[in-house]
Amino acid sequence: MKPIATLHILNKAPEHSRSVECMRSLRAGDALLLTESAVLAIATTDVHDPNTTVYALKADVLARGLDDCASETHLVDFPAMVDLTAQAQNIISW
Amino acid sequence: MKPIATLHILNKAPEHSRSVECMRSLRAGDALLLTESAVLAIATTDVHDPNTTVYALKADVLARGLDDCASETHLVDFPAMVDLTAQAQNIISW
Amino acid sequence: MSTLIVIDQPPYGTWAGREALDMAFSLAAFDQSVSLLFTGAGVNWLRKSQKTDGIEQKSIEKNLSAAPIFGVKAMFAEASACARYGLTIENMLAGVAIAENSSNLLHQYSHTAFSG
Amino acid sequence: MSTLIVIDQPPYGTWAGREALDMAFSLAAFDQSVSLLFTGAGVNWLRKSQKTDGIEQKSIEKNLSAAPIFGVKAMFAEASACARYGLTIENMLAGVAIAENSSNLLHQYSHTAFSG
Amino acid sequence: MAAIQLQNYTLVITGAPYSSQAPQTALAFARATLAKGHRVDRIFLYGDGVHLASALSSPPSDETHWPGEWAGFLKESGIPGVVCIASALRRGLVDDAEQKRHELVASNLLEPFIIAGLGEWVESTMTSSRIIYFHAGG
Amino acid sequence: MAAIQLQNYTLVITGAPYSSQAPQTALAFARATLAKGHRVDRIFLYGDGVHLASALSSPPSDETHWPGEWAGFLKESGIPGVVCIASALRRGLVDDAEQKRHELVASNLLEPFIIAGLGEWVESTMTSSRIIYFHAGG
Repeated sequence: MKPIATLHILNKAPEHSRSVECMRSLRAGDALLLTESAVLAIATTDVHDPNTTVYALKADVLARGLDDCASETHLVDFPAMVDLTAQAQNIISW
Repeated sequence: MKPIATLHILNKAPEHSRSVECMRSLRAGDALLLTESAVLAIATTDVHDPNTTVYALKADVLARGLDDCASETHLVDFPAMVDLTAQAQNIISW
Repeated sequence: MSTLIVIDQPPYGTWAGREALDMAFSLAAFDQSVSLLFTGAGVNWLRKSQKTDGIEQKSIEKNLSAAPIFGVKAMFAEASACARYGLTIENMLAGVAIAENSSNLLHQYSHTAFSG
Repeated sequence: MSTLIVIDQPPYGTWAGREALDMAFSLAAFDQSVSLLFTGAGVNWLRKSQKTDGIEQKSIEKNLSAAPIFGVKAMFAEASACARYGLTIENMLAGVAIAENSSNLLHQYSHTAFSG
Repeated sequence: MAAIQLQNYTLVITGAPYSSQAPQTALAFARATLAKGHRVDRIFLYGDGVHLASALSSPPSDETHWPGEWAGFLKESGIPGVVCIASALRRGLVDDAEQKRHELVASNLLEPFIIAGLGEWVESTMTSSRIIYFHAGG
Repeated sequence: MAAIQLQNYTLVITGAPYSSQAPQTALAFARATLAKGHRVDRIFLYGDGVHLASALSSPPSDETHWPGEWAGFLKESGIPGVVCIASALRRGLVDDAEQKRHELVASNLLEPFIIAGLGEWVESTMTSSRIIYFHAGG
């Protein structure tokens, strides 16, 4: 795993204003973890910042029928989510 | 009072995705009533559709310190809000 | 009175869509005219193969597929929201009509309701 | 640990901002380093002359003005949100610093929290 | 000013007190409706709105007690306050009958609110000339 | 794979069950945290999250009973589940002591949850190496 400066945990749909703020706050070296409704972002055509690694919670991706869209996203389970939070220097839960 | 085809009652801040949908749905002959957090729209520079009469609930405008911004908005109290709902053909509570 | 129930909230992350469906099915059970409109993130209720075991919630897919049987008159999905979320005829539940202009639709019903 | 409490929800329409302030004041009461950032619709908490009698809620204006006395280190308001809502030095509570780039700010604190 | 036809209203509240402003806006609206001579057929609490019917809400003494205010208004006016049973059971709002049925340690439904099904809302769509929804804002 | 330093976590839940997914996500995360050998100092319920501690929640039998699942996990693991008193009192969540103090008809706090002040959360900011928030989505 690459070191993570700030891990951004986002659980809101792309329409949500806090989701927009989160996307704006990403910096090189940060990582983005999509959970709950936020996994819908992988179905949109929104451009992802190539400097940020994007993870998505597998259970939430499956629940929304999005397994086919997840090619550029790293699917993680809860143990891997714990690893991300343990390893990140800072965490923001949006 | 002019006849109202559809009265749109909006209680969400301008950032909210449902607020955006509401604004898109306005038609000539409709009226828009801003309540609660939606009265913040009168402080923004967002352009208002000149075909729609905009009302705002006075108690909510005062609570947010916006009485000075309300020049193009008809401030209404609750009895006037009741009149609007009694008179409109249809009502959508966003 | 003909009712349009609007679902604009995403599936599973909130209960609003579920409770909107209950409203629609209740109207239908009492033989009242009711249709459903999915807009915004709400169109994601309509995607095929929702596998919800991992989040311990019941999939809503079966209920939606059964909506016509329960007497729901029509299900509409807003075109622009479908495009945004990559929803096409192929990956969407059957029986959904695409609404090019949801504003037109809103003005055709005497009663419009969101669940929350 | 230095904490940044972020308020992005509008005043009075939801309780989230109020409960975020309680978090900030609690940290300050225990002599912990805490600052407040107002962004999005949340900047409207900072407008002068909030007259809340008509909605039967307590005005938050006094509490915010007293924040430095209670030990809150700094209050920031995001510049673009202030511009959007027409907030200027004239119509804003005293003691608020304008943050040109709230993303920079977020990365300066070891702990960031929203209230909901 | 043109005469306004008298209407009969149903008010549906889906936003919770102390989380949204919905119960407050709805109460001021309900009072104005009666003052204007209209009729209110019923109040229907749905989704998170069911928390308005809690008998255990204890806000600080300098804040308005919204469940109490609403209960007082319903008693004075004789308007039925109906709580959706499906929303209520999930969220922990129960009357004595539901307490027994589900073998719970207590009941917490505030009088004069009553628990009933979505059928009451369906009836409103058939008989009320106006249905106004008070959702959570944000 | 590099070794990961063991952490001690506080989980703050602000989203209600049957309204948000927050309690479900938080529970799966809490279980994985322990499985990975980390410590969980406490669970803190704030805002609408306090409804997770309701003893009266009765979801349909084919839906997960989130308050029950959480209570079971807390009992097994011995992790304290703390409910913010200010959030709880406004929203109608009370233990026996608060019932007496406020002269209420019942109490409805689910064991082993306990009611305490924001000071518990402040303590977490001082002593836990990780604080993760589980908010309502949308």
